[in-house]
Amino acid sequence: MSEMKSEPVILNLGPQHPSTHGVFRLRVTFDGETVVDAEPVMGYLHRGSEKLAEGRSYVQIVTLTDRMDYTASMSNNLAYVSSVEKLAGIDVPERAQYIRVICAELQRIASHLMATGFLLNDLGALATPLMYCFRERERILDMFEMLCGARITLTYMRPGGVLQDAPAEFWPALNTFVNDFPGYLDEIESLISGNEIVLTRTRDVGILTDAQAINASITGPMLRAAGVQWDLRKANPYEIYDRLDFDIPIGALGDTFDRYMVRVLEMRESIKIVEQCIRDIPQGPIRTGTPYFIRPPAGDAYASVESPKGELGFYLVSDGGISPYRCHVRAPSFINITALRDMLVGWKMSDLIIIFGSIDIVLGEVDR
Amino acid sequence: MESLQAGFLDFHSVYGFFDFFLPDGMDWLAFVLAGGLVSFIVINVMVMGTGLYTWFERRVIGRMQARLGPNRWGPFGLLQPIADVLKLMVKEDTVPALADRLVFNIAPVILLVPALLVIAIIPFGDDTFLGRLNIGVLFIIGITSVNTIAVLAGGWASRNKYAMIGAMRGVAMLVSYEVPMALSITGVVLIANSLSLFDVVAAQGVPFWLVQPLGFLVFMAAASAEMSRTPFDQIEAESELGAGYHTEYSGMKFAIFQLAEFMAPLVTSIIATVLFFSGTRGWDPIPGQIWFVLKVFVIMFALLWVRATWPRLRIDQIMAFAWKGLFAMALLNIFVVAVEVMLLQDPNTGALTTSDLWLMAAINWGVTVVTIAFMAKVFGSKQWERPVPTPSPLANMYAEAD
Amino acid sequence: MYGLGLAKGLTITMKNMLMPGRMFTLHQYPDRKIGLLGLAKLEGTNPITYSIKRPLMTLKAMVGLASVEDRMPQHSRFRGEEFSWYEDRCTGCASCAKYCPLGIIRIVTHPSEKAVDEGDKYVLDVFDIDMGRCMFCGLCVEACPYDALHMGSGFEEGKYSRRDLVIDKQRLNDAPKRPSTWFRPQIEGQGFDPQSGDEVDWTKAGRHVKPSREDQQKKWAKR
Amino acid sequence: MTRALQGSSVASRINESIPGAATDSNQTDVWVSPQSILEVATFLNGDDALDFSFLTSITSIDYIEYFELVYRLLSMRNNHSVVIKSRCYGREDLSVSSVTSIWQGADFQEREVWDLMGIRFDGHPNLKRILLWEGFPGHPLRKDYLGQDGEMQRPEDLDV
Repeated sequence: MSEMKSEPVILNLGPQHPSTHGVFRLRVTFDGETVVDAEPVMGYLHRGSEKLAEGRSYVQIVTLTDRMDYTASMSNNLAYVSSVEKLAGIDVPERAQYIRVICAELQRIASHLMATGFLLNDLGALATPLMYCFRERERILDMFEMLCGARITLTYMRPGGVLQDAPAEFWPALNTFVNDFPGYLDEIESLISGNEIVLTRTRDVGILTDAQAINASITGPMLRAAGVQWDLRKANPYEIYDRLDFDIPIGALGDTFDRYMVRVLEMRESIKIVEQCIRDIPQGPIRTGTPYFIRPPAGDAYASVESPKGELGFYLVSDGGISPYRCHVRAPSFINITALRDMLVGWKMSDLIIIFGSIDIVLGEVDR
Repeated sequence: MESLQAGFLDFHSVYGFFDFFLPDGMDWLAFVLAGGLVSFIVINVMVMGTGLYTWFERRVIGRMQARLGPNRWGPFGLLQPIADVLKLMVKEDTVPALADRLVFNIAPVILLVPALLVIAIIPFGDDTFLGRLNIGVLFIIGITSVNTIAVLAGGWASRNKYAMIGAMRGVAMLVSYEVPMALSITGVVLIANSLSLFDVVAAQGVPFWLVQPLGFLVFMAAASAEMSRTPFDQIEAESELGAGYHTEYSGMKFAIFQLAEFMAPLVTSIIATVLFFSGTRGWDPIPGQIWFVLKVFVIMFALLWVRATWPRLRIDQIMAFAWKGLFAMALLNIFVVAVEVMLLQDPNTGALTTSDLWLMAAINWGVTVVTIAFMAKVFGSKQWERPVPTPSPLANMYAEAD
Repeated sequence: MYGLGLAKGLTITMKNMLMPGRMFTLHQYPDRKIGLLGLAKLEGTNPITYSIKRPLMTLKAMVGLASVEDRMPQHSRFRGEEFSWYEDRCTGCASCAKYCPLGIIRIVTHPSEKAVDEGDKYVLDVFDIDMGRCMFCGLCVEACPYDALHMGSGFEEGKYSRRDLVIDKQRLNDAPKRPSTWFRPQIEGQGFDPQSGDEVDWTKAGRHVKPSREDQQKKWAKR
Repeated sequence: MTRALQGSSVASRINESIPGAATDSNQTDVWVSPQSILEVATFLNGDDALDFSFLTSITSIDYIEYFELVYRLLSMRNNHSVVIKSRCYGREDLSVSSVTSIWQGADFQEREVWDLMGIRFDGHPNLKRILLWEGFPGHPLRKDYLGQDGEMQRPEDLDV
């Protein structure tokens, strides 16, 4: 009805809104139900982590990284410590690398479960898929508790390895989880993937093409859903990923359903990786002797890992002191919302919610 | 007194009771007393029933979600609704500064009253609370449409954009779904050959959901839209609008909205039981009221089962579903039923025998299956197969140094 | 077939309702409602014997009012509140204060006049930990060279005032000594569980063996 | 494995196309003059062999006497990367050209650099503060930025 003239309505979605996944604000201009314009407003959770890092020693910064992407602390820890290791030239024992990979993949599963659950909650499924996802996530968090005594803010990795070896009861728990999880994932998938309402809502909604995704520096499941087969675990293998056998799932169209589906498939691949790690993990030390106050030589280093949200990189500049001269975080959540406006315009309000949900941002990482 | 023994308390017997004690010329007082007592009973039964229903829904959905549901207050958490009401009662009752106070205050009442009014005419036994209303079906269709006004009033008076959007969605949706709902009930009226709910129950030698399954499905879909529950809960859409049209409400007014909202499935189940599940009819020796409650229970369970499982549709998809899907199906149902009734009914009395109904059931099931398959074909015309993912040529992560 | 996915979803939720014993997402705390079967299992009998033995409890369980106390299950490495601190072992070196990312540990010492040769070089005057800002990263525990400071295992230390969250030396001393086994493999090796185990004496809780007087003399006095 | 291109070879490629743009290079990094950033970016994005279609990150470092902008570029098709750096001298009214027109991904990152480091990007479509609010005094990531004066309050000083 293009002849119908109506007055646009400006609506503030957030900072307190059930579906903004934190304190995020979208200034949206609606024409009826249709989005005409959208402007992301962020910074409500800005804590100045990069500035804080300039006043802390290299080990102390690990606690800051926990609080960036708080749904995937392990990946943040991993990205940060790899960067420090690159900067200071620290070797990591093999067993520590295996444990790191296990942790990172478990964290990926946990993060993707959360993303999937909340996406379905945004679709209006009254928390049932969310609860199923959280049920499985709980078990991963329990395993993290066995490793390091915390569930969310882990502070588990250190430059030169991991803090502590896994306790004896960790391995049986991990085995049970790895054996059970594909079954649970099947269950969650049969609740969601074939559901016609989900398909109607998500198919062809919020399409992001491959060229646009690359141009907007988008990484992670969003990029892969657009059909770009790019994963740092294969493209630039870190730790022991070059020894492992796994696939990089991609999507066909780059719509919201693809972004959901890529995450589900990635969880299955992660289970494969964890299985191989359990099989291959050697005995040995888990940490090289690094001093508490590391003094890397002057210079800079950038190391990135494939976090559940995308390419998470830490750029550290050292002046030879005990704390970095500059610490920059390439936060995937922050950069992934660059194309948000282009994806939203023209869709309905309900689509806005699910497109935004399918990007899977964490405000701790967006605002840092 | 006889009617009390026959099964239920109705207005006439209560009136007779008071009239017996009061002197002549005080009929008006007996009338007032009887009316007051009956409405007191209706309101209390419905509010208590709704409270129990909320407990039941939360427990069952909790189980379905691998949670426990309310379990702290009283045996199995049965006192939880009371705790909720107490909490809402002591909350501050806020009205937005720019709100239209009168409309804002009256909206919850407008939403609650129709649900209670419907109960007055439901045949729970041989008689209703209000007596035999010979246009019961019409009354139901008319009175349940009033909630559209309440939704609009609440949303508009709040001066809140979320509430306004919710209200606008609500009006569009509720008005649309009135049509398939009324049309699906028309099929019932055609077979029963009467607008009286008693005759509808009496005509159900075979429950009407067996006789006209298409009409039943349309009715259930339309009804769940009317009470704005998943997959049609666009009015509230808590992930989009916060709380939809009652975003700005708090305290007791919010409680009344919630009461009306949770009374809706109860009322819908009761109406569906009367119209499609043969009301109080059942097999002896179990009394009819028990059968009635059982049937209501089953329908309620089905509704909340759906609520716990499915996500929500988008507003334009909901509207399309109403006008392109349900409307067509309801019309087809009326057409088929009308032809069958015309051919099968007794020309003099207009009655249908049980064997006639079974014959109709057989035909209509065939029609239903064919129609739904056809609809699925039309609506699912976008084939669900997705293209095979092929890696984009813009990236090659295996590229090596040249 | 269109609509099949919807039906499949319904079966999943129904399955979860009928077989809820798999795993609940939530844990009831601090007490857990329990049915007759659970009670009997707890006692190690069958429900019939149990109901004859304890009819009142059976009745309560039947109407859903019986509950048993239950703790949150947590691993012994759980990093919790109420630090376990052993004054006998603390030298006042302030490593913990130095390593704390937030600087919430305050230590004031003065040189000891007596018993220097026994190792009592410094006397602690103040040892404050501001729990209101603590984030339980455990770096102080990791830093402690003498294993004097351990993470605690409590998790319900809510206070009404922020000032009450500053734990001083006295409170650290009085706190129950149930150290978390986080970064303390020697305690973990003993199979100690902070939830159910007894309090751990400072002599039992360390890798650091206190040197004997002779050793110390050998090491320091002849220098 | 992502191959880090030799800084010197990239620098010579840049200088072939835009004479005098690349001023210095080392093993992995190329320094270009701040005036030529947009031209260099256009060249690196458009060149078939280099094909830097993906901008990994933009950041900046305050070295007191100059600010260094760091552009981290990646070619997804050839799986190689390069780091372009640029030194901006001075502390007030710094500005370089925005590369948003070439890489959309620069949008928020340039805003972040402006917000926290105070380097303007000419030609940016919406250069506002992103993490802090409009009117925030100063740019916090600069080394000379002093936060709120006074020490952090301790709870015992608070009047709770």
